[in-house]
Amino acid sequence: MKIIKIDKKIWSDGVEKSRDSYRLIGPVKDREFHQFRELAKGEQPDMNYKNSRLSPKSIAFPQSETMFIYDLDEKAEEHHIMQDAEKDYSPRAVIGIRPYDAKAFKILDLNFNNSDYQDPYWVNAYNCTTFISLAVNSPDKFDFSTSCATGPFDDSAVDVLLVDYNDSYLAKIMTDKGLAWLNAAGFTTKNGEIDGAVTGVSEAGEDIYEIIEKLKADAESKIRSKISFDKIKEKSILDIFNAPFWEDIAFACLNCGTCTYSCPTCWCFDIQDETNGRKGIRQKNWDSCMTPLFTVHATGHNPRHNDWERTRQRFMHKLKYFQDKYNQGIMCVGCGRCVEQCPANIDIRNICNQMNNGE
Amino acid sequence: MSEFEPKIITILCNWCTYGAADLAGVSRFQYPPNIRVIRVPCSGRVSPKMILSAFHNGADGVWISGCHPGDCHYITGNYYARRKFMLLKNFLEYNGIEPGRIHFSWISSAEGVKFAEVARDVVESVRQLGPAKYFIKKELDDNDLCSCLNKSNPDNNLAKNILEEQAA
Amino acid sequence: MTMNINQSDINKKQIDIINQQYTEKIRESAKKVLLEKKVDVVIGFKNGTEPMTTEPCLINKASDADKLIWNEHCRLNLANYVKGRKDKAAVVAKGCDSRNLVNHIIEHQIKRENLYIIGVPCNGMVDKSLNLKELKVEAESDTMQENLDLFPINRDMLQDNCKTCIKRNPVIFDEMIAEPVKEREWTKEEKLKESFESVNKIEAMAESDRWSFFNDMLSSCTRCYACRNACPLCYCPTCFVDESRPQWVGKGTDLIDVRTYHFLRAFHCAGRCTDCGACEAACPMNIKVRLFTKKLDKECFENFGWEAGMSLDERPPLDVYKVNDNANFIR
Amino acid sequence: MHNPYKPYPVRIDDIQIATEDKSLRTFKFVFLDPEDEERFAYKSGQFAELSIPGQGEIPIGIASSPTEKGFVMFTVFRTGKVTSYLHEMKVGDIMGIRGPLGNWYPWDKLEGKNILIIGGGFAFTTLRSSIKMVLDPPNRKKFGKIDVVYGARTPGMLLYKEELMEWEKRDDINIHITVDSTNDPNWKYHTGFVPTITEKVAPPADNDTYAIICGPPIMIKFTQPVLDKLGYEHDHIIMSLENRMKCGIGMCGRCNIGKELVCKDGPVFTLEQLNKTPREY
Repeated sequence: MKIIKIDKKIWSDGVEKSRDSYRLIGPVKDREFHQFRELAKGEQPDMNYKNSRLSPKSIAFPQSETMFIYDLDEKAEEHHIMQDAEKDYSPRAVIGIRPYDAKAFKILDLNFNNSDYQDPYWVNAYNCTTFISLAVNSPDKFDFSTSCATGPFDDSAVDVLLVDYNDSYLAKIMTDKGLAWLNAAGFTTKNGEIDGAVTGVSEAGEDIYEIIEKLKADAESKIRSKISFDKIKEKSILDIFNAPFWEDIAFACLNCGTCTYSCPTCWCFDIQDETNGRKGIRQKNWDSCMTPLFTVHATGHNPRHNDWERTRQRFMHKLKYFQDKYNQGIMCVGCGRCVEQCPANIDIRNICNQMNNGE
Repeated sequence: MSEFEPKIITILCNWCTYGAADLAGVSRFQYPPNIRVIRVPCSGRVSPKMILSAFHNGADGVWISGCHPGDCHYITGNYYARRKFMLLKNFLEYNGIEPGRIHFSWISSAEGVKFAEVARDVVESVRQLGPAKYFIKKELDDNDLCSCLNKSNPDNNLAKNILEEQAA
Repeated sequence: MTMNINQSDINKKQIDIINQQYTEKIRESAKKVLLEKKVDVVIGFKNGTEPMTTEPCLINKASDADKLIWNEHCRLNLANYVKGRKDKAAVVAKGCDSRNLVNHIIEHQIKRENLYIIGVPCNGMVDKSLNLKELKVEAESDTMQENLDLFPINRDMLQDNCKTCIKRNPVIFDEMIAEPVKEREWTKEEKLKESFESVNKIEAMAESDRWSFFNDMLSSCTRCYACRNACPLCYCPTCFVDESRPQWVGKGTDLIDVRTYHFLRAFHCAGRCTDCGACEAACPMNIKVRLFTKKLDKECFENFGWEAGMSLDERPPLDVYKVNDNANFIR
Repeated sequence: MHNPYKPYPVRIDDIQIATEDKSLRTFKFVFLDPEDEERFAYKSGQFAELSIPGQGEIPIGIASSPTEKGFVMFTVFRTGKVTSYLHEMKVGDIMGIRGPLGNWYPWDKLEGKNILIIGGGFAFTTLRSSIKMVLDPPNRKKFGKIDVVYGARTPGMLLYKEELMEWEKRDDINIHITVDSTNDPNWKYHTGFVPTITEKVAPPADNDTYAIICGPPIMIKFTQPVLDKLGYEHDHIIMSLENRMKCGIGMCGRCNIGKELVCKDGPVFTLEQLNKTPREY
């Protein structure tokens, strides 16, 4: 692992240059909020953004994605047979993604890529993406990422971790993939050399580790909300499932999909066919455990008929079932989007603590 | 434009206008072949879902016709429909649909002549407007190139401008 | 105490005093009706987990009554939380909540005798997006409390629907927790001009501009259905978006499907919408979805002189007709 | 990379009306590419997604047995959008099958054991597959005594009636057919609900006897106490569940009961396992 220092003056030129070999995705302000989307030519990622309104999971798990196309015209060749939709898996770089959002991709990967089945749409898109992440110097008040085995400076799921430091970005190069992007941006030479080779880029001195540690400690100390889930692991599924607090917790919940759609780790989806004339597509769409349609049987029977049962499912999945199934912590990176956006103030931090400490 | 033949989805009540269409047929009154008739028990049965569905699936215009007020087979169905249609028409136009795309009429089963006449007028009015522009479902195709992004239309900040103006 | 207060004069301190009084009265009433066993539950607001947030809550013990609060962030419509209840419930209701309770009663979603309405004269709710703008402070900052103290509530800070509110006091109630606030008095013409100003602006646009205006407005909609779910009017056992035979609305991100959803949702609220603003308060993308319902409100007001939820004795406009209703658009 | 969402193209080879009320039809499918049949190697108890382009997919238990070659068979109840469409389809139509999916009855563990098979209504499909497989001559000697209790509302609602009659005549399997009621004076089998008949005919519980149950929730609810009474251990009671599914490969998130995904970790569970999970099915 190497750290280089990139002068902000040459940053945007480098980003633009990397476009020759990458499709670029980054945070841009769209009306009130920042969103991740493909950057048009000449468009720069906004490196001063706080948080994107929706998580960037759509980079590899779009809200709606065509899987197959088909033709219902009996005169057509191969009619009624699913054909693969054309895909573009050329290299993509997502610039400015928050470390905890990048971490969420690791969690989604547990679901979409396992020894039994691999979702090709996810796997291909994830593999072709390079994560040029931006550390969070000033976490906002909803951030509780440090409680979730990640944090504002977490470098475990990124290819490059950028740290905003005065007039420079300190770039922690974590993987070869990351180095390849820095090369493409012209921040390093082809064989990864830096010193003196590129104007505006220098190898960081020894003191840089301390500086980054300091910035990291500063950032982490600004995060005030904490959750704990150590005791959730020990309790039995049925004990928490049958706990008396669920109806009370869920009373205010509108069962809308705001939390599930903005969440970087919610992975549930639906498969739908859409036909226009004789041609059609089969698509994979985000779905939400909050809707009754998610689980209702064709007979009309619904195992999660009541609103509060659906709310319970969401939190049981994230905080208990996931822990038990994968033994890799909880299915939450502490980004705080659901807390900030919930119309009814359903707060996962409270609920987690209640599950942890409650009877 | 002269080659454009509009497709009109026509929703007729079983008791009056459907009879009128029949009468126009057997009486050999000429009317254009652009209308596709759907028969419903009563104009009161017509739901806005049906109108939007027609546009989704490529209709250039929609024409709804039932019994004259007072003649409803179900006594009052068309009175209720009338209020609903007025709101529907105004709301469609508010959403941007041109006034000439959607038509309403009361035609009794004895009015074969009126049926043919209104059919001609409806088709002509939609022909003038040209092919439908709004509420059409797009051709289905691979949408990968845009699907990795959150939808957005950075060039069009119309809503923002107008809302800001309103806030000011 | 009479509170004939002009909105723009009220500052944060005064609001705090009012909130305090309201809160105490609400708690008192809640305790009383629970202890007297007039009701099984009380539905009101409690403090949220962050400053300037609230959460609807249900209490069934008098000892929990002190959870209840009142302030200018009680945006959601509590009528949404009583529909379908079989027990006896007390509801804390501001003007618009009460209008939706009227709706529920005339639409047979709830029985009047099962309701105990704790009426709250309403000074308006603060626009939630102002929280974001004004109070999006960094976690380390101590300025948040200062911001709160200095926060003046004036008309500009209210959410849009409160700016044009026609009924700030409850329409029906079993008790009022304070003297009614003054209602704005305006003529039909004033209403049409001012209350529907946002709609009038859109009506003045060219057709194609209207189409692209709404396309643009809805382009950030994720169809989380928060607007539907926050709305007390939306209680269909199966919503049209969930119907599969036929399927009226596609489930992907096609903007036409988004338009269709918003069109039909609004139309389904025609003649029933009280303009309570819960839909906009709930929207995570801050989309001005009221621009749709408000148009239909205007149509109903202009054509039928109708304002929803104002009376238990009148049927909604699409549930009745007049022989001489406007027919000039029909051949 | 293998795409687990992509169905194998199949042709409908045969359609039979399965019950007197015509609400069930049995479909035989032939793979357009014969190699797909090998890729579709399955075990009794598994299911597949029947995939109709333009309509969608439905998870249905496989009714044919791995010992039957050249086709796969499903019996489908007409209920929702996709099944209604399927019921209107004709021999020769092209559609897709995706699978096999899920786990199966634990045949390895069941070797050398007695098996009590309890089925009700139209959930008999994977049980038919199981019986057919077990009765295949090379397989039959692997298992001990086989008892089958199968019930339907009326004689006309029994699935696979001809096969039932054949099995009835054999002496290497005990078939106990029952109907809720009948006005056929010549009905020579049982009359009564499945739990009642089970109590009468079930083999005694012991360590070498396993029960496999597949049926409507109400039948399962009342059969379970009977098995308890008979002394069946909960790890000797094997059940097959249904839940709404989409992906069938454990990814889409809707079919879970606790941390188990019915489509991938199931649909077959022992009662002992189910006792530890929320009853969200």
